[in-house]
Amino acid sequence: MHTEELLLVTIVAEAIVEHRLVRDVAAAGARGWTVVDARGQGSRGVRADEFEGSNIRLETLVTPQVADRILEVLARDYFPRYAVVAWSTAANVVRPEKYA
Amino acid sequence: MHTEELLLVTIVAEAIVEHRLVRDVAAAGARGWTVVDARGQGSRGVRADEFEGSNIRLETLVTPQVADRILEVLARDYFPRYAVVAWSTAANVVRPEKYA
Amino acid sequence: MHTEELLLVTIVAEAIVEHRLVRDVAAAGARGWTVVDARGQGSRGVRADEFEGSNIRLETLVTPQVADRILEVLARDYFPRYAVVAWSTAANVVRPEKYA
Amino acid sequence: MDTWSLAAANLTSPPVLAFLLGLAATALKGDLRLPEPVYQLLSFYLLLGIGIKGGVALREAPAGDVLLPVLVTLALGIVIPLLAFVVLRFMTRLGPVDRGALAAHYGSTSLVTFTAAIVFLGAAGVSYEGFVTTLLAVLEVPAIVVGLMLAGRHAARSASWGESLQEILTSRSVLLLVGGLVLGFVTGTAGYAKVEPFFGGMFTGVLTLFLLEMGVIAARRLRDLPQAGFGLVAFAIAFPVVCGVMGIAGGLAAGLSTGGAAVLGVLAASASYIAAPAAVRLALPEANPGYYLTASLGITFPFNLIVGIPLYLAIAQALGG
Amino acid sequence: MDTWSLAAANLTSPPVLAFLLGLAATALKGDLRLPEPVYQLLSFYLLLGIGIKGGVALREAPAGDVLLPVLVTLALGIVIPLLAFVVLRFMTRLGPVDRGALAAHYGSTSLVTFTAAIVFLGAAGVSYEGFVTTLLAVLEVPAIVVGLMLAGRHAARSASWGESLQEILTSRSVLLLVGGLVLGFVTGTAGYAKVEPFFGGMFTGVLTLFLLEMGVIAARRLRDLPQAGFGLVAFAIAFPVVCGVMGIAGGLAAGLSTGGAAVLGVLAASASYIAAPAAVRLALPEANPGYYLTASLGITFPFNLIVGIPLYLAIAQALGG
Amino acid sequence: MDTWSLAAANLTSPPVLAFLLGLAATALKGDLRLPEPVYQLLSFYLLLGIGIKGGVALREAPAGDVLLPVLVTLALGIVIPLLAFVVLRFMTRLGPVDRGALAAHYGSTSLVTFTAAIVFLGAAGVSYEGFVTTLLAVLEVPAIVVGLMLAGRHAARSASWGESLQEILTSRSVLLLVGGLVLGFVTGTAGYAKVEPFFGGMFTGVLTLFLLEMGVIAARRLRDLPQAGFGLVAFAIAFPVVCGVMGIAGGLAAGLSTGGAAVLGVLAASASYIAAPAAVRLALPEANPGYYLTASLGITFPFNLIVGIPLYLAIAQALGG
Ligand SMILES: Nc1ncnc2c1ncn2[C@@H]1O[C@H](COP(=O)(O)O)[C@@H](O)[C@H]1O
Ligand SMILES: Nc1ncnc2c1ncn2[C@@H]1O[C@H](COP(=O)(O)O)[C@@H](O)[C@H]1O
Ligand SMILES: Nc1ncnc2c1ncn2[C@@H]1O[C@H](COP(=O)(O)O)[C@@H](O)[C@H]1O
Ligand code: NA
Ligand code: NA
Ligand code: NA
Repeated sequence: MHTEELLLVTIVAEAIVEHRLVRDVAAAGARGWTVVDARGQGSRGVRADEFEGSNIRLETLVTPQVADRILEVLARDYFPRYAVVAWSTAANVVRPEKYA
Repeated sequence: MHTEELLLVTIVAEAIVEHRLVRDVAAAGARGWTVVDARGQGSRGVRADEFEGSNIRLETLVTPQVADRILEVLARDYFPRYAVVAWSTAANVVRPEKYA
Repeated sequence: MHTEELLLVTIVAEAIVEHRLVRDVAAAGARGWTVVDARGQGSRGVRADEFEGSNIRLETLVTPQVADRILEVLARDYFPRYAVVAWSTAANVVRPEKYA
Repeated sequence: MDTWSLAAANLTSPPVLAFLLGLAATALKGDLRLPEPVYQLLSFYLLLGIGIKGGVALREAPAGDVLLPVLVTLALGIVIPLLAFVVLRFMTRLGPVDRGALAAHYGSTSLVTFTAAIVFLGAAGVSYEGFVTTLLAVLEVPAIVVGLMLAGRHAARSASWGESLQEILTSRSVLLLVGGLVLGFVTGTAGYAKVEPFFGGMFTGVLTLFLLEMGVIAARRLRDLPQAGFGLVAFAIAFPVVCGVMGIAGGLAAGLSTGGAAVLGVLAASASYIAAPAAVRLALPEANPGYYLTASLGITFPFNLIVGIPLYLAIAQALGG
Repeated sequence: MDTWSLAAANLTSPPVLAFLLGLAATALKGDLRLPEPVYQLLSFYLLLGIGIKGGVALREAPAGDVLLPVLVTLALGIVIPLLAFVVLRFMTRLGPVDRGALAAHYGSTSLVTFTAAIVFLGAAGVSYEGFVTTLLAVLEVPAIVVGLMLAGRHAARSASWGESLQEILTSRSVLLLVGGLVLGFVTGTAGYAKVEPFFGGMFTGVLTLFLLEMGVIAARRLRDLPQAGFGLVAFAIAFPVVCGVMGIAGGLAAGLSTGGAAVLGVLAASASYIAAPAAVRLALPEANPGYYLTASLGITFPFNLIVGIPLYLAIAQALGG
Repeated sequence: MDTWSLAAANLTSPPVLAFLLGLAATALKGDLRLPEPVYQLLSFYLLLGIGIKGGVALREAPAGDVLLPVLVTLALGIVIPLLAFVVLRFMTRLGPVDRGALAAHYGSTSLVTFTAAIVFLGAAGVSYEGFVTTLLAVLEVPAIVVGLMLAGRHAARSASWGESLQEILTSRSVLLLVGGLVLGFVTGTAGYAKVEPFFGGMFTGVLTLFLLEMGVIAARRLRDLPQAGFGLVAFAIAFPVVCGVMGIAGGLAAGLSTGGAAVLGVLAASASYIAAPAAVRLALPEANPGYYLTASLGITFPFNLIVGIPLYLAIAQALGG
């Protein structure tokens, strides 16, 4: 099966920013994303909306260039303000044309 | 700690196919899997059951041969018909005998 | 964007051990973690609390040393007793100082 | 009450207003969607409750009164999808697979439309046979099978017929409806009395909450309207009215009261959006949900809820009275 | 009512029928499982509601009437697990760890069985002491401790005793039951009146929904039946009856009414499947859930629900009346 | 009833006791948190139900009686945040961003405090104008805008004003409350009767469940108390009383009854913890939730619930009677 390597960028963030995050990830060039409700703890701890209580975990398969743009947006607009963590891993995909 | 490298295949699919997908993944040789409820957006968009509304995210640790078989089944039976996305990453496991 | 490689350790376990697992992962040196509710099947099958029914999926970005300690704790205290599966993958992070 | 005051009473009832609120909130880009588990609880409650109440009523009904309406309903479940398949050929340019999918939806029926009709009749003081829920259960499945068969000759089938049929018959909505009917039948009036505050008293309130959600979902569906095309929109409004008249006439012929015939009209006119979409998506993945969901959920459902229900009662009163 | 009509009334009550519906649907491979959060809401509601009503009743009861039944219940909570541990030695080939786990389950008690009994007595018009909920709370914990101690001598303990005990005492079911008792006691009849439509009126309906889910879960458990073996199946049916008689006799001796003694019989006969499994899984991971869950949930629970409840009332009437 | 028996009746009502139970259980390290979807269902129900009942009442009220109270409420929504911003300058060392965030919270209002007050007045037999829900809706939004403006001059804004304002106006709580008001207004008494068992009868019970959850959340917030500092704690107790008096005086001046003025006092005194935190977190991420959530949710909310509600009624009776 022919596969190609892309990057899987995973972002964990407080739930309240979901809407904006999805918009910004799309604006950075991602063609799709998957979101899951999560909970967690990190160094920051305090969360605004104890009520929503939760985090979200977004992952998006993208090209390295898009991954870079996403991380830049995160570094500029999210890391200083919100409880957000992000990482990327290498992933092999079938149908690579779907993601670029 | 002795670890061995396997493949972690992740599949995001519309919720309605969960039952069949699990059956097919098992038939392809996977010895276990983990499913999480998810939501998302991709290039296709339209989902049959707005009601279930959601996707599922299935991941399974398998040998490269099983991974190949899973991707073949996906390419043949799922990609042309359903909203399904899949990727694989390298993963190190303890107790590799559990997965082969 | 400057990134550094760390390990992403993922643990799938029966829900009832969540509280203890989080405690032990933190004790092993993890600085944060993300948990998602999951379901699944493996070789063991039987689950004590059919009621909670579910598994959890915990992931934590850590240094290789912490990853080793976590896997040791799992091998000693969890694998023999509970339905637990774990794997690790390489992940690139921005702000590596957050995780060590 | 005359037709206009019936229509006004329907339009200002809490369930219908809640539906409009859901539509409006979504148009304003607000998010009033309840979480998935809550949605499932509400639909579980409605299905089981409708089933139980129907079963209790069925027990009181003489078997002779039930047989003919059941046969008429079965006939509707076979004729309506065939008719839809043919009519769509002329009204739209859709291929046989999409037409079969639509036939399955319009032949089957909608629990929530039925429920809203029941609540409406109750409020309007119109009596009807309690066993109409049995007709709902009878009408739900056959049309889906007919629709799949019509389309199936033209589609690469992804699952065996047996598998698809079993999935329909053991789907949650069929099991809860039929299970509730049996439960209600066995427990009878005395047993039901103990759960009446839950399944009876709260019913309209839960329906109100549920219809708010339906408004949100229908509003999202309407965004796909341009894709559907004019022919399909016309079909989604005109075809239910034709089916409604067929249902009413059949019901009166089978000996149902005016109210009962109106309910059978609603059943015939309403299009499925739970059982049929799931079955069609699995058995006919080539069919485009942008057609069948937009038509059944985005157009026919609101039409029936707001205009159709009082209209079918008025027609039943005109024909029957 | 004589015993047979009591049994028939129980069997055709909505909660029991819903349980059978859940069993049947699962046998037909249907999926009627409600989402986890809904399940938690329903059990939260039942636990808190039972607690509150018990607290309201406790306040009305003279302290003298309560003391002796509480002491008898405590005694049952210690004797029953010891007895189970010994009896299992003869009826099965299970080792001490599995026998300790089973002892914890059979010594403790089942909220839903208790609740079904309360609803049954209410429908049958049999009165009982309102403070029996206190006995439920008293019986829940001690047997788990005894069972863990019996097994613990033979098991590699994974958690300290203190940790396990704290987890039991602050478990959701204990907190809600005891918290509800206190809440009901403090608020009294006047305060309760305001929440009666919610915690009282809806109660049987919610129980019906919950038992449907229990049917689904029990059906899944029954798949493990072959693993359990004949001895364990026999134990899961015979032992509850013995405990039921002990509970009834003890209750009558402590001055309870016929109805109250029947309830204590049900409490003694029923096996835990919420508090005990969680505690046992954490403190005794070596014990096989295929034994303790299948026995308590797959066999004893349905047996008590369908046969046991009217049986214990008949025995109480025979002994007490 | 005199003040002390009112206070005692409040303290022993099921909702307040449930709040204390949630606090106590969390202090004992128990976990009584309901799953997120259930929490959302309960708040959805309370918001919509309050809105509907308010709308039904609004329809009955002469427009002239409503206008003046609405204007007074609007004035409170502008004056209170300004006052809070200034007072905090003297009572704490917080910077302008945190003070603006707190101003938004204390100027806005708390649905659950309002609801508990309504239930309390009902139980105490004190009548009030049904349209006070309109005042709740009026008071919710403006203060948030004022607070954000006060802070915004000092903060790096992360989102445009337009975006933030739109998010507030289409937030779930505003949409449900205003949507419910419209729904209730249109459907009127006759329409409401059909959903009364659901939105009326069950209301206090659902509120009880919800307050149990609030107790759990408030207990967690109290852990951040040390961070808040003495000045903020003093503010969180004293400022609501001042606002309460302002609300009562304004309400009486606007022609409200004693009960209605007490409710406006509660509205003025209570601090938002749903709408305001969400808006502030998005528009003012630099503000520390450890201050605004701990103050509004950990201190002011319990204070109002336990002490404030009967206190404001007593003040209203003293001033108005
Ligand atoms: N090392 C980590 N591994 C996995 N998830 C993390 C880690 N650190 C933080 N998180 C997640 O990111 C969220 C925000 O982290 P923080 O900003 O550090 O409070 C937490 O609630 C966790 O869900
Ligand atoms: N690039 C992507 N990265 C992550 N998830 C994706 C991506 N594209 C699609 N998905 C997921 O796959 C589902 C189906 O995608 P599609 O078939 O493109 O509509 C979406 O709802 C997403 O959850
Ligand atoms: N090969 C696998 N890939 C992914 N998840 C697995 C795998 N095997 C087991 N699991 C998960 O781990 C849980 C416990 O597995 P087990 O101990 O084998 O029953 C299962 O319920 C699955 O959620
Ligand atoms: Na139809
Ligand atoms: Na017992
Ligand atoms: Na205020």
